[in-house]
Amino acid sequence: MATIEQLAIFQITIPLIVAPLVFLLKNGNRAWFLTLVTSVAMMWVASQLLVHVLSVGEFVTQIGGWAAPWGIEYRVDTVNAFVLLIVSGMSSIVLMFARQSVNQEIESNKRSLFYTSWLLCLTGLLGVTITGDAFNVFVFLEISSLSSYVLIAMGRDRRALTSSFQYLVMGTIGATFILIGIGFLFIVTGTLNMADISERLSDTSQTRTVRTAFAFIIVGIGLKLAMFPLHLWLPNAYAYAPSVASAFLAATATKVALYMLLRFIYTVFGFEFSFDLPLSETLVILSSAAILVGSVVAIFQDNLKRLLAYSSVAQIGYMLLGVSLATQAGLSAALLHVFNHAVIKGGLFLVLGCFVFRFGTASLKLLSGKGTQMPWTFAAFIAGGLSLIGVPLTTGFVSKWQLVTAALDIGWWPVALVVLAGSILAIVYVWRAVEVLYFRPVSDDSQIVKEAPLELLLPTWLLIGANIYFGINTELSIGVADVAAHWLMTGTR
Amino acid sequence: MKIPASEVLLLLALIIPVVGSFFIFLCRKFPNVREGITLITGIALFANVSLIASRVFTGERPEFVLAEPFSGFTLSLAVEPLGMLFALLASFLWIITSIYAIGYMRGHGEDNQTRFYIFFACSIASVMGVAFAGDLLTLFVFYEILTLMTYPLVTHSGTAEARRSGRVYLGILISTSMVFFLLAVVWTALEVGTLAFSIGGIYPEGTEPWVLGLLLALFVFGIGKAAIMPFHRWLPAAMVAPTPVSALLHAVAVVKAGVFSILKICIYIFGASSLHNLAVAEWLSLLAGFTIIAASIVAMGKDNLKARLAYSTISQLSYVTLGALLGNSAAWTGASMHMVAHAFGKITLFFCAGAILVAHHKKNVSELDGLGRVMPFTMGAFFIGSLSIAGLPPTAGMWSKWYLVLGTVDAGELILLNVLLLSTLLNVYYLVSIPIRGFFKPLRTPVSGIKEAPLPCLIAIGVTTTITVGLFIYPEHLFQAVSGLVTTW
Amino acid sequence: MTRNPVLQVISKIMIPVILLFASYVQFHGDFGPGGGFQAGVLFAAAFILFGVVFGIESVVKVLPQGVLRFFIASGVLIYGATGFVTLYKGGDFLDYNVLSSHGPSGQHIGILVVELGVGITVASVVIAIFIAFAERD
Amino acid sequence: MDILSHYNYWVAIFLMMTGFYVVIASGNLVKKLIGLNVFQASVFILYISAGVVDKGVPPILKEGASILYSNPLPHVLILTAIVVGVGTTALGLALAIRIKEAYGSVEEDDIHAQEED
Repeated sequence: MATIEQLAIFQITIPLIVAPLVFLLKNGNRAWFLTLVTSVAMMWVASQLLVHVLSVGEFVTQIGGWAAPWGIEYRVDTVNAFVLLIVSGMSSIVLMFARQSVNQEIESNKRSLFYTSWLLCLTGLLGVTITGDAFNVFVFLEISSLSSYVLIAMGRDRRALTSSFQYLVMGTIGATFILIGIGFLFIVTGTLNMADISERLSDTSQTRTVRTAFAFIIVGIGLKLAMFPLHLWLPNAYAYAPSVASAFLAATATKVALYMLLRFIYTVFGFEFSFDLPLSETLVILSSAAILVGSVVAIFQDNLKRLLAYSSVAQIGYMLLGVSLATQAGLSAALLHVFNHAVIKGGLFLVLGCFVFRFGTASLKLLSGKGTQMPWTFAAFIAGGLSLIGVPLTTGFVSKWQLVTAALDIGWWPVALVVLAGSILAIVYVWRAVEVLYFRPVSDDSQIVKEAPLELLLPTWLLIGANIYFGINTELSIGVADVAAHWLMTGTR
Repeated sequence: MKIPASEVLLLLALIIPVVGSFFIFLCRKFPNVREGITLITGIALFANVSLIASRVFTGERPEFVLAEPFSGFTLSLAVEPLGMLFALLASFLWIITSIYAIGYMRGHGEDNQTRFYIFFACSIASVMGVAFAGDLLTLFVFYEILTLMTYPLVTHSGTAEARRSGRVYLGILISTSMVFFLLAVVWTALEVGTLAFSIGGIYPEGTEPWVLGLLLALFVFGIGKAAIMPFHRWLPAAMVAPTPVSALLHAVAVVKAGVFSILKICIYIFGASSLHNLAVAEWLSLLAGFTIIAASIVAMGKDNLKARLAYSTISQLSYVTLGALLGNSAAWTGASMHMVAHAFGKITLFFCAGAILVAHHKKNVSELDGLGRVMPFTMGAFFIGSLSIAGLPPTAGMWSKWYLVLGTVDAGELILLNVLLLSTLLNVYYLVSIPIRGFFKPLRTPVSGIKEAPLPCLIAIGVTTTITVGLFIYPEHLFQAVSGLVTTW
Repeated sequence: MTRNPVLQVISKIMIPVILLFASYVQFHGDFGPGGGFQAGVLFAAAFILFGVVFGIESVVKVLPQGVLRFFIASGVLIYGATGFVTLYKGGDFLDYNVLSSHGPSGQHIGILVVELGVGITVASVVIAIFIAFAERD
Repeated sequence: MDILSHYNYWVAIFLMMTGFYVVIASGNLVKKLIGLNVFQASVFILYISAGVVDKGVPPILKEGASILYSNPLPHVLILTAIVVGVGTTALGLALAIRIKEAYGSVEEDDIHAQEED
């Protein structure tokens, strides 16, 4: 039995080591299996870490036996253990779905490359989350980004290439901004360890250099996070990526970016420094705009994947809105929505994966009336859509409730109204799709199609079921989010 | 056999219809078995609800906590007399409507009947949830579920018109509830720290009047199902649904869920004393009065029979809203009784409209001249029903209107008193005139002999008409049930 | 590509020198400036020069795709395996001190092995990139 | 002149803006990548110049008690960043080639024009 410190190391090293092994495999199915096993193992590790931090408390583990300011340390606390579990859990569930979908969408000689990229992406995402070193964040971020560009570029449509390229340019600019910010922090403090930086900043804070660093880092993360108006790369990237890649990235990548944002705002720069700057005001405006604009644009999309992608832009707005409230309740709502949105969007993208599997397209026009041919898939779409709207007994409702409560608690009326108005827009775009899928006459009668295979339906319904389960029993989701928010605000459990 | 505890019965009220719908799904290939299951489910539910009622009216108050999604705020079931009355009403009329639906759906040759029965049963389950909701959060949750469960029924035919109406239906109901209702619920939760219904209201003394006023407005507008203007458009839109849906859901269950929620919030969240001191309550009751008159005037202009009935419903719902907002015991008694009286009256009218549609394919009022001679039974029932809606003897509607009028007098609202009286006149003009035309005007296209709707339809019409008259002659039980409530207010 | 004898002769002389220098940078990394990254690129440079002068197919003959793939993966595996060995020996991940009874010499061993892994991967990746680009018409 | 005392920043900013401009203004995907490289290089320079210690010598361990070394850490970091940059460039170029094969052009305008049909 490994110690908990070793488990924390395994979180990164095992996928990193398995990646080249998968790379050497020729057979796509074997590669898939190895990837799945690794991912599930990482989920187990993450759950162990979460249990440990919840019961015992945060802990630090060093790489190479070098203590903190010189070496890199991994620091596990409630916040990132929660995110680790989300990332590895979503990866595992989406991977269960992946085999058939990948076999259909990706040429056989590229499948093991696909899974290699997947594992590297997972490594990167987990690494960003677990590390306590600012520069290491950049490195892992780039690992995950580079591999996600590859994942996206493997889409069948040639537009996957251009959208991947666009993402690459934007993503690199974002990462470089983060690098500049970290550079300034290094110049000011002479250290790269987050805890150290934060300690040393408390003496020198509010100098122009620190503020510049802050601005660069926030904008850089904003790019990775698809914070409005830096979201332009996201819709295309999600729309043309292979189905499973869309589901994986939608459920994890932006969540990790949000975590990064929180980590820098709360741990590195500190609550007081960050919110002395007009951060709250900026975020509130941007995220409200994201909710409204993202939802409105989603209404006019003709491709279901793009529709969901724009909806993601709006949903990221909800998370940022929670952050902008600058209260513990708001922060908790944001963290809760990180989890809930991962479940919702992961589930919905898997639903689209089922449609794409049978019909080879996510275009709304070509799918008209097809809902009737795949009742279970369609039912999953409706259930997920309701959650997106925020109907009671779904996770979406729980998030909205917490967010509205947090906003009203400090008397931010208009914010609460924006959140609720977002639901109305969500009904419009979800229901537009539902109507086309169900009520429109089938566009092409010759194509009589069976329900998606069980191997695809099970993981889809697993996520959709989780949507409902966590909409009723919120002990885990709200519970952990509360503890994590408290930890971020006060630094104590 | 040991009779289970009331808590279990409470849970069963939600479970029975859902289980029923599951079996309906299993028997989708055998229409007769399927309809049999619908009926059995209906009877089982009514028996179950009656069993609860027999205990509740003797003073028991069962409660059941389903889940606790937010710390301190639960999803719970609890029974009080008003909800009990509503549950009895809905579960009883479900049986009747099922009988009617069998005749109608087959007579009219509708598609997708299995889907129809499944969602019908699920809607009833949500109605039970609304009726037995133990706190505001639960009420909200089941209110929303009810909207979603009735959506497939509204868009049943799947035509472009049905889709458009579905959009209006969902759009208005979900928008109002998600924005206003939810906001009010969350705000109340923050303000008070609890959402449980309690006699005399839950807002602490000294809550700012503007807060209370705003909350009341949010509740009244947020509960779009009560169809107060300007959020009434969904109700006429919902009339594209098959007639049994319009009859049970859009004359009884759904709309009553709306006014029931308002009534319950007025009684158990605000309480009489809060309402009395609120200027907003008065403005809102004036708005309800306006809705009564305006909807009646619109109804006069409608030639489509179901549309006319829909606007009549809008107007009648505002009776209840008005009574709820007046906040005195006569008005509350009237409002509660009106829920029941209007239910029987209006469902009769819808049954008749459906019967006319099935038997003669006529949808418009102007086509009904002389039809009384062909469908004497249906037209007779229509006459009784419209008397009840107008609030004239010998029907149940008279008693509820009586108490509502008393309520306006008690509250000193002369304008509203006049509104109620004027509304009676308008009702006579646009509803009672229909059977009169039917009996006395000459038939446009001659039809030989009597041609009524299928037998199940007639049975259903007979039952509801009888009860409408019966409640006039023997109002004691209803009154006792309601006044049992009143003493606890 | 043109078969220019002058280039061919000179590169035949240069390539061994480059390889030698690459090895020096590689294995001297734990004493002075250098290490896997630099050495890997130098190593690859030799192969790229070879490919440019003698044609890409000659490089592919020496390093077929399968072999290249194997090298790419094995470098990472060497690196990871070192980490796991140190874990197994009771230290932290990549804690070289436990590799030998005498701490600093453990550091030497560790760095040498890890840098070897890095060098192999960097060299083979750079060559693979070169081949991938050059092979397309 | 105080404004020139941190001339390394001016160089970095000049390069950064040049690179950024090229990324935005150029429609050619390969030129975009070059711009991106310049952009990244500016940050590398920023880091390395921050590691300079006045009168410091390259940080290679020598005999002697008090030799002033430059800070080696930025170099190490930037080495990693350069590798990342190489990876990005390689991937970007690979994508550019695939785009060329799919669309027959690496000019953004041409690609957009083809998408609109």
